[in-house]
Amino acid sequence: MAMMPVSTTTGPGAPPEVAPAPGPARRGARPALSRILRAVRSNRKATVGTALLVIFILLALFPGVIAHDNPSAEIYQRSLGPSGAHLLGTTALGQDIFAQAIWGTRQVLIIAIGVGLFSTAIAVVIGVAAAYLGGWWDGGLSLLTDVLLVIPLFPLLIVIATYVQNAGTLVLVVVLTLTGWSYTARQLRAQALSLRNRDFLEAARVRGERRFYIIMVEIIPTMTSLLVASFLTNALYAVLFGSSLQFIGLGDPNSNSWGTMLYWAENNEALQTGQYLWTIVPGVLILLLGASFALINYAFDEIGNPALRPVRRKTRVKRAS
Amino acid sequence: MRFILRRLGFFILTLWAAVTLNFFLPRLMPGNPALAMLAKFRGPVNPSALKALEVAFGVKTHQSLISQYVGYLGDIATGKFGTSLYFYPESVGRVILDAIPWTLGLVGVTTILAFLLGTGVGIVAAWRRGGAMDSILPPTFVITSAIPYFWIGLMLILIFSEKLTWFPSSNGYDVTLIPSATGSFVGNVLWHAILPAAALLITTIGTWVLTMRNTMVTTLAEDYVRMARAKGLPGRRIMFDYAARNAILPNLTGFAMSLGFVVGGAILVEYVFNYPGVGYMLLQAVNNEDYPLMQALFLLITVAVLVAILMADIATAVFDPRTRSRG
Amino acid sequence: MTEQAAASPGPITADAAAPLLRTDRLSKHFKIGNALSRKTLHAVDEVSLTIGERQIVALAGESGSGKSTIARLLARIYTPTGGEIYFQGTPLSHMRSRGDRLRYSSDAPMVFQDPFASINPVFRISHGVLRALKLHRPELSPDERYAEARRVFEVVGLTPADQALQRYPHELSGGQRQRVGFAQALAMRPKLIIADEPVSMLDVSIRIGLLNLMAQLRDEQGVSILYITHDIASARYVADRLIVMYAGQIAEAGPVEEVLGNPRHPYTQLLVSAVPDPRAEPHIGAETDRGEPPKVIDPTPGCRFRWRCPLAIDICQTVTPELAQLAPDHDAACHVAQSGAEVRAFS
Amino acid sequence: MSSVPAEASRAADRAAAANAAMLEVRDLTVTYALERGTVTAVDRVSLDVEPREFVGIVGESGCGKSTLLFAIANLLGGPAAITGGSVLFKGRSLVGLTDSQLAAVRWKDLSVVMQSAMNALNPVMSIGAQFKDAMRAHGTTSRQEIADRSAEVLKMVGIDPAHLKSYPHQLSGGMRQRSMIAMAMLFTPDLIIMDEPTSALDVVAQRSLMAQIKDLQEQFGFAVVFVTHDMSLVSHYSDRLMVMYAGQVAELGRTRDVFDDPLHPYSAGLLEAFPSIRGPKVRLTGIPGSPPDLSREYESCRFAPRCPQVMERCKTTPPDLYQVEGRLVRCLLHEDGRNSAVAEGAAAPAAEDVRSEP
Repeated sequence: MAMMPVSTTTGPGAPPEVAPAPGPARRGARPALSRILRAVRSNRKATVGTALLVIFILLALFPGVIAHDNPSAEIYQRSLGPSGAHLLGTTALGQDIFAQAIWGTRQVLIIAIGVGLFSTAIAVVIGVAAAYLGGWWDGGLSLLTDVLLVIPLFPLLIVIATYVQNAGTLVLVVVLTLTGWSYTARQLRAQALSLRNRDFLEAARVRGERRFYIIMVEIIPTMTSLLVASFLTNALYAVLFGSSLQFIGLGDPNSNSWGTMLYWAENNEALQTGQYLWTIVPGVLILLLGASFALINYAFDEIGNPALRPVRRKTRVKRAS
Repeated sequence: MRFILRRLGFFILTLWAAVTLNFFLPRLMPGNPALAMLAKFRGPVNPSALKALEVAFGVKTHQSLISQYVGYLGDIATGKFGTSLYFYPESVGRVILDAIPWTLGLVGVTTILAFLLGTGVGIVAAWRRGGAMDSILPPTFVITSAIPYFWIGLMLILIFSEKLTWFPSSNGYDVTLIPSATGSFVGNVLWHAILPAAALLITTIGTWVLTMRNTMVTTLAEDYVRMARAKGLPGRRIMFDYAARNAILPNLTGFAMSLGFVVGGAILVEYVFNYPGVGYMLLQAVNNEDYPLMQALFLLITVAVLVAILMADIATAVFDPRTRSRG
Repeated sequence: MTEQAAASPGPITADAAAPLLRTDRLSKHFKIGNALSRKTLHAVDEVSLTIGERQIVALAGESGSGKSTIARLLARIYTPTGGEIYFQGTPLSHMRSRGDRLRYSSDAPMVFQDPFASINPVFRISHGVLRALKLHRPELSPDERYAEARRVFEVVGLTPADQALQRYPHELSGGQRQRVGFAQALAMRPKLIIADEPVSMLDVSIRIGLLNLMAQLRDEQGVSILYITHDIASARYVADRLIVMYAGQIAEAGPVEEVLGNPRHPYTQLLVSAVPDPRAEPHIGAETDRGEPPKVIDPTPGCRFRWRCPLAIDICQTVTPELAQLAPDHDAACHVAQSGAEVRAFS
Repeated sequence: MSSVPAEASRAADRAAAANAAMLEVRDLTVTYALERGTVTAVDRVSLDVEPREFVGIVGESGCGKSTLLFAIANLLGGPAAITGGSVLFKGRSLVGLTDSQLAAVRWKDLSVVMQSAMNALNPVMSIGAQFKDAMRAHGTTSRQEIADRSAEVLKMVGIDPAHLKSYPHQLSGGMRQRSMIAMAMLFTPDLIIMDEPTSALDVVAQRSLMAQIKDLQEQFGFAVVFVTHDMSLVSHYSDRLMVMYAGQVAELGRTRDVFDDPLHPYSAGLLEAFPSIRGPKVRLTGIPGSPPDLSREYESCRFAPRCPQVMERCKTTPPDLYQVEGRLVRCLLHEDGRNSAVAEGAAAPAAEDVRSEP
């Protein structure tokens, strides 16, 4: 136990006096969940981000509780301003903007979480396999990753979505996943590569463990924080690029989501005709959801690397005596 | 040098992968869109337009897939992109050439500006650790990095064009003007570029500030920075020669790598502002089912990104002696 | 890339009482550089050594001398480029089935250098021992495995074992983690523990404790230990035999007191003279050696120590010296020493 | 007068050199502000260094020895800060000065050699460029002068001046460390602070580097404060030795005295931890256990849990530094030594003559 308190002094600028405590060895330990919860509460960015995300998840699960109107029904008087009946007014097509905004949460969130999960899964498999198997495997898989990484994604998405036509939720998840995994795969490979020659893996190998066991049990659990980061990065990417595709009309125009709302707003010249809320509201929602992923991600960076945390000058004693 | 050659080899490979994607995507998609499109155009369109489409897809009727593919590669290598359907009978090459300067001007300049500005701000924020700047900037830029590119464009239009009417909301220049090399025309172009440039700047700068700040913070904890302090070097010198120079190296590659993302944003910004550049052109091609143009533009953007990455690689090799000797 | 040495010309001693482990002209070369300039790094070159039963053999040398590569060859992390390893007379290259490999890995487990990197931080420290038992002694029930884990923890001095098994690596000090390493090895009922610089990253005050543990394992459990180290004073403290390596080859080998008390190879003399000893008078002369061991890339014949050796003669430039016996059980690879001349290069 | 004869001769020596000690560290305390609370890494350490003196500081990892060094040189960063005490260098206080105020003293009078030259040399600048910017920062602008001096110091440490053009990664470990020492010699300072400069090297390279340092010191007369975890390394080189444990001074005295007759059980244990390469083989025990948690306050001796000579009182009474025959030792065994307990902060034997007067 005595090792612990001292070792953490190996912060920034701390003299390298303590036996080198490699990063991951210090992190990824015991009660991961309670540790994460404590970290979230102690970091303001994480708190804000998590609160936002929780709200969005609730909205996606129970939109009807708040918004009673049918979001796609074009039954109201057109282009109304905000009122008691229509909190945010109506569209030029006669839909309730508030209902559309609330009900639109679901698709965006499904896309974000789906892409986050699936691309992280692909990234883990490819990144870790490349790093651990090495040799030709590494050459081939890294090349694939790098090629996909430098091909400009959005134009590629446009090309693909054009051929697909009216991409619905599932198609968007698939397309965004297939194009988006490479960035985090690269990071995961780098991490796995740094683990690869760590003695505890050699120890497992010398012990006689099979490769599959080593990858699944010994490597992947030590990369938890990077997996979370990968999920968040990909979710943010999915929110932004998914909405963008819908905005330029490559999504399903009948779907209920923020990007589609913006598409119709732009088609009906909402800005030029004074229906500002039609454009502002979905944009703000995309921004907030994206920000919640980005904030949590950044907070995780800070938690993992204390050097990045904000410093308050006041607490530092400049001189005593 | 060897390092650069290896990178060059990688880029040729990547380019080949992009071309191949271009060729196979329309065939491998469910329902074979290539054939569907051809069928759709066979009736009403005149024969030469059909031929353009065939070139775009690499479809030479009744050939095997392999020989079609080889023929397609040959066409691309020799720069035969065919004829645009939307701007018929202009050739695809001609149409693209018109669009390139606009994008190069707008996106090229703003991207470099965003990198320099963002990196600079990041350096100073990290250097003044604990200052007001360092406590406000990170959360701010985390949030700006989540703004959808196109939406910030829309908001700028709303505020500065609709409400304040300071700037125009669309086009590269006033359509009543005839393009010329006069001062008034150039001024008009700049005036039109301000809002789109601002939109790009706002959405991209955050990433640079944050990455630079974070690598800089890590670098500042390095022994050689402490050593520089021990040597009694002036602060400015430590900040630039010791900390920033080392911190910027990994970011150069990162900068190049994320150009792919920036290009995506630029497309949307051009679209929102009807800016006559490559991105706007790409979306027009998409909306008008001008496949030859779309495919050529996709390749063009890929090449542009690759060239930029290669330049960043060269810069890394110049600034980092370790890369040079490793190469 | 592996040329297994079934046909290698080494002297094959076919006696029934084969040593516990023997290597015959064991070599490991690494390809470095790229397609345009292929080079070969000779990490280990034609090393023949033996380890007997109940013996601690210290393998000493500076960084880059190839000592850790030998550890990894013996632990089968690397495959040899040339030569053969015989374990109880059986060549390792003949062990191909998973069963054979598992048996060898439990006969000759390894303890690693870095106590902070050699235990997976995610699991309780019982993980490694229990896995080892599960793999190598499948006949044990989970309860028996746990009891066995408790037993080996007690043997290495991690007490109370019940509590110790529940700890996470970050809760232990470096010395305690290194004991966990030995416990894992011990759980496999090994005949030989390959210990790669097990104390070099520990604080000086606790190193001795680990060295004493190694001696205890030899005396009470009857295991042999290959103790790889750069610290010849600790080698003297704990080992029975000492092998000194230089630039991928064995410079000198023999009983530890004999080698250190009467070093025949100039390099061994240099090493001995360089060890700081507060109890002895310092001897810093003008001849103080400033060299560093070479990286052995595409070597040409000749003694690899010749550039730093004050006694080098003509033959040293052209002929690589072979290890030869100079006194009973005391070998050195030095032309000068083998010519019968008095070697006093550094003192 | 509490001085013993040896003390008197020392004082005479010193009177010849200078009146006050060159470096006077008094009650220096360094605290790390961590999220879980504060850790006092250096706790009221006092130390005087005379001109031309070689002082060794030994202790285990985490004992605060490196933190002490960086606090003296005012190079702490991040969460660490000096929270008490003073550092006087040639009569000037260094604590609380800004980097620009310190610039005049740094390198010209006081230079630093760090543990790992690989990390302490800027990887993207050639060795020569790093020499040059140190010289230019202190007013040497003539190219010729810079080139000549750089070549000169590099030759002093036995490196071909052609290596001025080399980058750090192109040099071997020993050469990097030597060029760091060459850099520290640029202005022939009065004091060079060294933080385990040999710990990354093999024994042979280590020995030759130590010999080199001693050689240069004799030639140029700078003082050295040398931190190491390896007590035997400094045994033949240092004039005085300070043993640190858990952020505090455990023992401070002439090196020979400490080696021949360690007073603190910890010093004795450290000495016993090194097997010898000569002489009879004896069974050693080392010091079982690990160092204490420094985020806690202690109402006991910090070494008590590991101490073979622990007494009941040790568990309730934190020991002071006691003076025993010109040595300082923090152990209750020596509480009623020949000299009464000295006040904290009067660590240097010289200063005590006056201040510890009852």
